[in-house]
Amino acid sequence: MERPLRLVAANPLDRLARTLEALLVVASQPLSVAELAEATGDDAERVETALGLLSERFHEGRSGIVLEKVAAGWAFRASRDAAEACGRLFERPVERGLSAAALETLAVIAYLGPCSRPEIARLRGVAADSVVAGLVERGLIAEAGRDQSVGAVRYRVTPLFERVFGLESLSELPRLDDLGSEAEEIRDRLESLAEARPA
Amino acid sequence: MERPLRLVAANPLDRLARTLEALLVVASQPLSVAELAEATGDDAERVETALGLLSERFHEGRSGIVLEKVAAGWAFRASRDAAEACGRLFERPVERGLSAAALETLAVIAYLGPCSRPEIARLRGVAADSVVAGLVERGLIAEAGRDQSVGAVRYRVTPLFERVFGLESLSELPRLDDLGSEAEEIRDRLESLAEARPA
Amino acid sequence: MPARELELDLEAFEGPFDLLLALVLRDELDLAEVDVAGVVLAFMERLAERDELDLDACGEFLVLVAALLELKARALLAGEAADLEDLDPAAAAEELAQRLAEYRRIKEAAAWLAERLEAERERYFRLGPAPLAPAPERRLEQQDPAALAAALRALAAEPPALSLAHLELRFPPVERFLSRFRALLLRRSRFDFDSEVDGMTRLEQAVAFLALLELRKGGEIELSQAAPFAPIRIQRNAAAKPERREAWNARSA
Repeated sequence: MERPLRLVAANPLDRLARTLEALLVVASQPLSVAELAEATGDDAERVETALGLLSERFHEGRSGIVLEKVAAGWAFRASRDAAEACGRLFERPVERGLSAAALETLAVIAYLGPCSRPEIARLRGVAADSVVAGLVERGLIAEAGRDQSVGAVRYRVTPLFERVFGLESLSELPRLDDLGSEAEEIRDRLESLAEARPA
Repeated sequence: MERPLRLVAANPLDRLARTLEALLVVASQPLSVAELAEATGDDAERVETALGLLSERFHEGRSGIVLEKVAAGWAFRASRDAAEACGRLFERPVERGLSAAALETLAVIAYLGPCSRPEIARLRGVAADSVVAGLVERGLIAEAGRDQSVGAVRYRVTPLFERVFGLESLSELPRLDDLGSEAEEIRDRLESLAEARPA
Repeated sequence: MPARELELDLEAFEGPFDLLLALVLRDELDLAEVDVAGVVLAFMERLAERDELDLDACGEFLVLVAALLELKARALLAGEAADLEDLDPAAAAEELAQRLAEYRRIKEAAAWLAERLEAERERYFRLGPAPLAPAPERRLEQQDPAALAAALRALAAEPPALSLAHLELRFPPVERFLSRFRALLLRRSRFDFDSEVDGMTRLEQAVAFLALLELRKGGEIELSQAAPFAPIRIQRNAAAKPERREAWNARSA
């Protein structure tokens, strides 16, 4: 058994297979034979042969990593044996709270009405892109058309937001009379503060 | 050779290793031993042993998929041999490198822990705003609450930072030499400067 | 155009004023070689090119030039709470040395990171979810709407932090000098700036000068100077009556 193993290691096809492994473990979407051939600088036929070798190695029942051919190309997935463990990995524990950045951003949108990222960034004094993206991903805010003047996408809070905060509607938000009775008044106040703050 | 292989396959540790493989190939960030233990329902010690087995198998030069310990967890990456092929298909997280200002800002945040833009500006002697925004956008730093006294947003480095720089944890950063002779040298220079100048 | 963008063409330095300050703070430029008077002249020349006096630009310039002078006097780089005026030269030198050493260390750390980044160039890993992985579901515990109100209230109450905070200067309010000069003008129709500010710190002198510009802008006084660096003469403008004006200080410039 030792001898053939060494031969395989020296075989350029095995080398190609290792490069393919590497590409597939970095990819965030399935890779086509054409893409793999281009990346490796090898021809499609040899790539197919190497993928055949890899399919043998990364095979259901034999390995936790399984090579799968789907419509868009080739990709690694977890073996079915590991389904239960994967389920536990992806089922995140219920989170207790939101980050300060997320809470501030939600508060701005909930109290002031639909806002664009530039507006949120100005009011908070920090870039809002990643926080907004995170809140969209969690379904707590959603797009609500575009700002009339600048054309930036605006965001509103979602029904999920209301459920999470136990509100029937936004009119049930705690009053902020000390800051202003109208959303406009609060917005003006935040804006003048934002201007005073060093950029 | 066939027999021992079958025995290994029947070994529960190998089974655990396969489950770990499966988890690692679908995870979107490094997984800690604790997370792996929880997902597999196995104990941490056995998980560590199985990870040891996998490290042997998924080793640079031996496999296109490499298992590495990084950012307080374990993760797969592509082997260095495949870097050229990867470069044709994927973007690096820090594709165009980082400016001197960005590296200094990262150094301040990585070494001093969460700090705000004014603090960074004080240490670097220049405003840090656009640099900080750029690093947030690249995902290398993230907001970490607000400063208690001034209310400025503070920033910390992210696990992506550790991963990009190949650090197991921030404690791997080299210890900066104590001021020692350098401070003295600067002081001497200042004093001679003062003497050279009239009043 | 803000004063910090003032283009300088000095013997030791060519470029915008704020870069000069940055280089000085980072010890990349020998302060002994910087001709502060040259900086002032460049600014005055630019002022002369304009018909109107840009008070904001003046304020900023004076603040920055005061910072430079303080630096040059080795009394700038004090700790957050230390009173600059109380620092003796030895303590100031110590402080400056500490601060420069601190910056050096940051530069070293940055250099280490740069090397590391270069060495890790060949490590590719997946960014984002795996192609065939299930989408993780994030669930959130019931939240208290009071937290939203508190977050907004905190944002609305946030005290404005100092700009130029890294220069760590304390600016006496211009208003103080405005009242002082107005009181003086009630008693005397003319006085000499230099003798009035004699004994003050450079910073106070700078802010006092700003107050003069403010009075001149309001037509309350006329300024004259026989030659560059000669004493500045202040003459009450007969047409104007001294009056109280809105408080204004260097920080709001």
